[in-house]
Amino acid sequence: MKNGVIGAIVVLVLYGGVPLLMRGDLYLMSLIVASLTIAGISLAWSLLGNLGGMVSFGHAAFFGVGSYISALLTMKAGWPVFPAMLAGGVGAVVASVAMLPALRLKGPYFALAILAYAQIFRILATEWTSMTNGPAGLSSIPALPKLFGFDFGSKTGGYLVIVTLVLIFALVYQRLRASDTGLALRAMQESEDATRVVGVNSTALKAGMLMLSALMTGIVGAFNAHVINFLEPDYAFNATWSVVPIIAAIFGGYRSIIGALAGAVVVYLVDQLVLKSILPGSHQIVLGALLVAMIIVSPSGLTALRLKKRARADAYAAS
Amino acid sequence: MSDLVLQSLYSGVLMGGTYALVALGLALVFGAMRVINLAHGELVLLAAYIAFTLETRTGLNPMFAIPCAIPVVCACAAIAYWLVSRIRRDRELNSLILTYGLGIIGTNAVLMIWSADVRSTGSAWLQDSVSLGNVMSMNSELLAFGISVVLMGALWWWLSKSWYGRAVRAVSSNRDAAGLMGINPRRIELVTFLVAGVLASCAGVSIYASSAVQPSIGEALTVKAFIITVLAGVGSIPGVLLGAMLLGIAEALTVTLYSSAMQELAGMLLFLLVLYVLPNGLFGVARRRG
Amino acid sequence: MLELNGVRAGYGAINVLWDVTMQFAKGEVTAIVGPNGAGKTTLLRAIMGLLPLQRGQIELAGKSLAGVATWDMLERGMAMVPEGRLIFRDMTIEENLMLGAFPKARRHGAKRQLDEVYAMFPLLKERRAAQAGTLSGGQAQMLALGRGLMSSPDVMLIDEPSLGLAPVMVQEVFAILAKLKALGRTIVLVEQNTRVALRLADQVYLMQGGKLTFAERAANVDVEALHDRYFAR
Amino acid sequence: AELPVGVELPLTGAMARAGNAQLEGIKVAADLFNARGGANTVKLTVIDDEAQPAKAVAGVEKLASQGVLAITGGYGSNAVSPASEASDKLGLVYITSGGVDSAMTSRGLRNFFRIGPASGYAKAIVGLLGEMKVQSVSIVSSTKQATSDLSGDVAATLQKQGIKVVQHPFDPAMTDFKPVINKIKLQDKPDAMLMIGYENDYIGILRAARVLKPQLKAVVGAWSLATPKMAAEFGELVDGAIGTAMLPYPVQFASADGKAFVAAYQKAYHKEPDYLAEFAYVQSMLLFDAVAKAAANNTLKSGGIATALRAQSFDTLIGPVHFDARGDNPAFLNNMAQMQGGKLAIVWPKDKATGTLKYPAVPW
Amino acid sequence: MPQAELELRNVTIRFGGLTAVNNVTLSIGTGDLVGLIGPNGAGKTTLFNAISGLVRPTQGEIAFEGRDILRASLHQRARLGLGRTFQVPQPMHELTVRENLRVAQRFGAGKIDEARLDEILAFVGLDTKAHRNAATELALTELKALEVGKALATQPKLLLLDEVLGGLETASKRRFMSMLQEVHERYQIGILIIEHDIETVMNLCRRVCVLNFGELIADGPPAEVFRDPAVVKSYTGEAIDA
Ligand SMILES: Nc1ncnc2c1ncn2[C@@H]1O[C@H](COP(=O)(O)OP(=O)(O)OP(=O)(O)O)[C@@H](O)[C@H]1O
Ligand SMILES: Nc1ncnc2c1ncn2[C@@H]1O[C@H](COP(=O)(O)OP(=O)(O)OP(=O)(O)O)[C@@H](O)[C@H]1O
Ligand SMILES: [Mg+2]
Ligand SMILES: [Mg+2]
Repeated sequence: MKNGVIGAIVVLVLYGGVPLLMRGDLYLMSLIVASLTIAGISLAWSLLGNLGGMVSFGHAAFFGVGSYISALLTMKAGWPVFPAMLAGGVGAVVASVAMLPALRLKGPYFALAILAYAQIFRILATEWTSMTNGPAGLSSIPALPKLFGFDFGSKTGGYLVIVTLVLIFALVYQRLRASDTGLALRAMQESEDATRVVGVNSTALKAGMLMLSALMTGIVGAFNAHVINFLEPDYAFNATWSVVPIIAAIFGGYRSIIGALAGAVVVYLVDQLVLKSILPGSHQIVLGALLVAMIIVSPSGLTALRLKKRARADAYAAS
Repeated sequence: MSDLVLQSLYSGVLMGGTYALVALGLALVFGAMRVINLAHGELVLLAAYIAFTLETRTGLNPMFAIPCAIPVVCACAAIAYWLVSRIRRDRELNSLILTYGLGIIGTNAVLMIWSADVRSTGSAWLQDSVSLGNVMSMNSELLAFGISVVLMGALWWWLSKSWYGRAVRAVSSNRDAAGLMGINPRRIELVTFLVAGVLASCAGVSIYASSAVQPSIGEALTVKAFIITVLAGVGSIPGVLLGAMLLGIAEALTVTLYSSAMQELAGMLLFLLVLYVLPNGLFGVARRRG
Repeated sequence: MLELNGVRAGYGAINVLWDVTMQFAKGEVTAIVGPNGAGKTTLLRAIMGLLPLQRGQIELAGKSLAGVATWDMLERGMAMVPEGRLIFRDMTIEENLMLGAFPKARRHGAKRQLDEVYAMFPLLKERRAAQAGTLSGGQAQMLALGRGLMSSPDVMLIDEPSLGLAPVMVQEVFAILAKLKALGRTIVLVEQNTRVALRLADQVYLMQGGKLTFAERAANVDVEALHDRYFAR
Repeated sequence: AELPVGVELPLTGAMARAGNAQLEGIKVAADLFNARGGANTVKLTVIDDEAQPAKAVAGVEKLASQGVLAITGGYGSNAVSPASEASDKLGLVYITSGGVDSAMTSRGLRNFFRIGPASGYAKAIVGLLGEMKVQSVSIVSSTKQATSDLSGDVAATLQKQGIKVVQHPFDPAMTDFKPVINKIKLQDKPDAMLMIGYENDYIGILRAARVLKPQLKAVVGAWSLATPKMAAEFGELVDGAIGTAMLPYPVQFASADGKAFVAAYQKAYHKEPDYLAEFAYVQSMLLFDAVAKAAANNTLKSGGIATALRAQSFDTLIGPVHFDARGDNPAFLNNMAQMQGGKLAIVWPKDKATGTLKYPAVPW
Repeated sequence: MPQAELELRNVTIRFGGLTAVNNVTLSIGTGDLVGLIGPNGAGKTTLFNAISGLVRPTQGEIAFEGRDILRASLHQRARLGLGRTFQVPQPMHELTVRENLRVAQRFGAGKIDEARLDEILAFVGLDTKAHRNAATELALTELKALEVGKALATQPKLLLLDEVLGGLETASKRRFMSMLQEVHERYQIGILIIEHDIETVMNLCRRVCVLNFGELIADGPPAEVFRDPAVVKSYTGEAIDA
């Protein structure tokens, strides 16, 4: 009940409050959209990491594939933007099928294998000039459309789309995590054989997680292409798409859904709005130091800080 | 075999030597602690810039910078270890993020101190070409290759034959049990980081002497080193050498026989291929199940 | 030799040992028995400094062990053969054994000691270059035991040495322990196989629910009576 | 009145060096403009795009929300392309020298202006090679956007002239160029080698060439090669190489405008200006004049700035600038300069030459 | 003679030059309770690994309920009704004791039956520790009990138990044995159990198979087997009378 009320308030604020408050400030709005884009990837990444036990360094692969497919479908095949975005997600899933052999790799081996795919895709996008226009990239990619008299291409429109996407992702993630499948996924990470001998088809589950994560990332990539209206291989497959969401997720606490979300928004906005204005030349150093401090002070992320304090208080009360 | 291919093989092997030198420190720490030090490339970079400063200030051959670079780089490595050792939970993942943060700090610190300009040695002798039959290389490359092989041999001996090296592997294999054997895991880990610092110093100076450095290459170096480490299999020194050579040769041959645009692609494909055929790397051992 | 005084220890919020006081005399074999979950393993871990003490102290030859790290215990002549298989799976069998003699003072005799261990467990010699991780359960147990012998410690804490061993091997292992006893070593033996343990032991401690509930010279203890005590409280 | 003008450049990140150099040029332009004592002065608002498209777009939007009248800057097409599109949507003039490729001006943007298209570089390189009468050229070019674009342009033109061309595109991550040079040496055997990349690429290529010593008559490069900095830091390695360069070194300007620029720059930064600063200076001066004109005509908000820019042709430090309907400056033509013993001599075109071409000449 | 539930024909397993299991032919009937003994390193665990799918035999055939299962993967074999425990306990990390059983039941048996879960928990004596973290908060014997619990939760037709009774005190051992007897009889679950304690084997099993150096050297009623000179020499060290 209480959760329901909080949920309703959050939704109301997200859909009503934020756009109304920020209506005039295009700059802030576009930062928020960019941070939510990161949040979307962050969620997809932590879903794979948290539930699938697979740490990926190459989510840029899905992001790039999704963005290119959607951009090309709208530009060359004349698809409407929203279906093309979905197709972008599906395209990322198809790309993830090529990665299935990597599922039997573990830990850093898996992480690097996915990174290798991101690089390979980037080079393919660079070299396949007839399709992707090579390094010159694609410009003037169609913006999000006007639908039902509402311009999704506006900043507020874009915001509403990405907020909706992120909320859907969070919901799917949450449902999955609470299920028995979620339990099995959690168990699989450290004890794969033990989980398999009780009948869990770990390969299929992992593949499922990889594909789901790819789908989410691909859709976000497609969204971004239609917001920035520009793509080139270096940009679409840039390591930032792999790294910043990880930082964000860890920062907020990648074991929790809120953590991945809040981490992205906080890291991005604080960096852009606060750090950059205080220390224009060296704000990245501060970001690095912040990361280091975070891992040492609260390795489970920002959102865990509060919980930990409470737990400690309980412990004192008990003794 | 045509001169073309021969030269390309030779270049590939020499390149592999440099790659191996960079990868060695990363592989050592990974083997000993299961920690991937994403700031390793920055340590290498730091050593390279120390060599640059020394060369421009004193005009000495940059190779002499190695003894100066070692204390500075090792001090940074020790700080990195101190931070890593304070991680309480989930060290494998958290150390990644922590060292990534250190890498960001490192890159930007180098950028602020030495600016974004491309730096490379001015020593003519280092850049001069030497020929070995029909194939040619720079003096500096041969030197770097020599250093790499010697260090690799020394490291291999240290890890597999010395008491200390055995302890390093023991800590990596089972930290609790190592304590019961009278091994102080923290000390071993610190020493590992310091040795990695020494290796990074040599690597940095060699790179400065044989090619060009820029603050942004730190990350690229880490990724290459990481790939070689994984190719090698956990903690295997011969694996590092073989993996680095394979990578160097594959890159060079791709350029020669196909196209230079595909060089990176070749490296990545080789990497995936090896991993899919040998999921534990070239020299990794499969574990008994059940 | 080794003395425990009011030791209280456990795992974070779960406390296991409740004020345990015990003495282990020099050159004697002391058997610690008790039902599962009584805290026997926890006791050995606490002695070795693997768990922090909440209360009480431990003394070795009159010197307090407070603040002594696990890895310094070996220098002081104390070694533990852990329960389960805390072996170095990624290293060869010989390397595993050599690590048993890691403390500086023990290194020079290591080669000779190695031959002795090989003589006790020929199987280990046969597989000396194999990865320890490929050993079977019982073989790993032998390796752990052999590794414990490598530093020829004055005080040996042994947790369930017979676990997973075939009957012939159990006899061998106890023969080895008897030999150690004859050499004047102090042995703390946690063993579920009470019958065999009692044959070797000089002193018996019974632990139940984290407490010491019965102490007696082994000669005066009857196995059946001891088993009956497990449930009488 | 004080007229606010926005500056959007990569001041940190991968492109930081170029971005900062351009910022210096822009600041000098503003100082000189304000010192003229006209009716209007300009006030700069600077924003760092970190060479990232999303941040470039956000930056433009931020500038717009702060009320700037136009934007100067932009470096690297991955930032320039989306940023100029965003700026166009907001109705702000965006003038740059940092995006060279041809597609950039065929997007139908009304408010986009660019002073130095790739064609100006291509023409200069082709012109020089033509004068050398080379029969065959091997092009080593980075697969980055601007470099591959230029390389394609040059190759097509040369081939049309019947010159044999072999292209060797390479990934920007490449560090060891010996296999490429070896191919050039043993397979292509060209008269000249053309390098199109960035500083670190040139160093790597020249290093490898020095080792393998291919039989060439000339080594030609594109931007960032013939600069005072390269001459100072890598003297011997680059000596004899030829690259595009607006300015000779030591800098000499005949025009008063040019002299004023160099003096102001040296005063502010205690070093010689490079071509990046010069481009930024030129584009910004054009913009400031146009803004002032629009302010005078009271057409600031009704497209007056763009109209003023399109209205006439200007004589600038980089030669004549005349914007066509698409905002491009097709008249742009770069110079070629040769490294000669630590100095830079303009050797092409003839009418701008400050020294004589040494040919054949290679750095090894 | 009842139809064989598990059939091994000429199974050989090699690791490099080491033959861990050598040409073993064996069949376990529906509802049998068979002991598998042998010296350390005889190949018992390896045989289990082959049956449950962790190790692929170098040669030979394995059939379960008449079907060839050599190609079936680990989880498929579990769902077919093969439950196993690990000699070195492998709890599912991150999960509590109860969640461990829950996953086993959900994926091995196909549906959740909370009552049955509680029953199993009590059965193996972990009801008071149901909410402990399985991987980090249990003693060794408790981990072994959990192994059995997990295997039971998958509703197996044949249970492969690898030294689950080792390290148990006498009373617990008796309780565990009667529990095994009970599941065996009540649910008609076949059991193949590896055990080193001869007394236990004699009490529990009506049939004993002996492996030595990978070879099956004896197969029959305990009384007979333990008198076999080959078994005495390699395994027990002294003759044992029933
Ligand atoms: N890591 C741990 N965290 C929390 N509780 C633990 C942990 N290890 C053991 N325990 C608990 O401590 C108690 C004592 O365990 P211990 O392993 O010392 O028993 P033991 O006497 O050695 O029994 P066994 O005969 O089973 O080996 C048990 O109830 C067990 O559940
Ligand atoms: N993956 C492997 N690689 C190499 N050797 C192996 C492997 N697995 C098992 N072995 C060897 O096969 C033999 C049989 O091992 P197994 O574990 O089956 O023995 P066991 O009969 O279960 O012994 P124990 O009673 O000690 O548990 C042993 O010598 C063991 O070292
Ligand atoms: Mg115990
Ligand atoms: Mg076994």
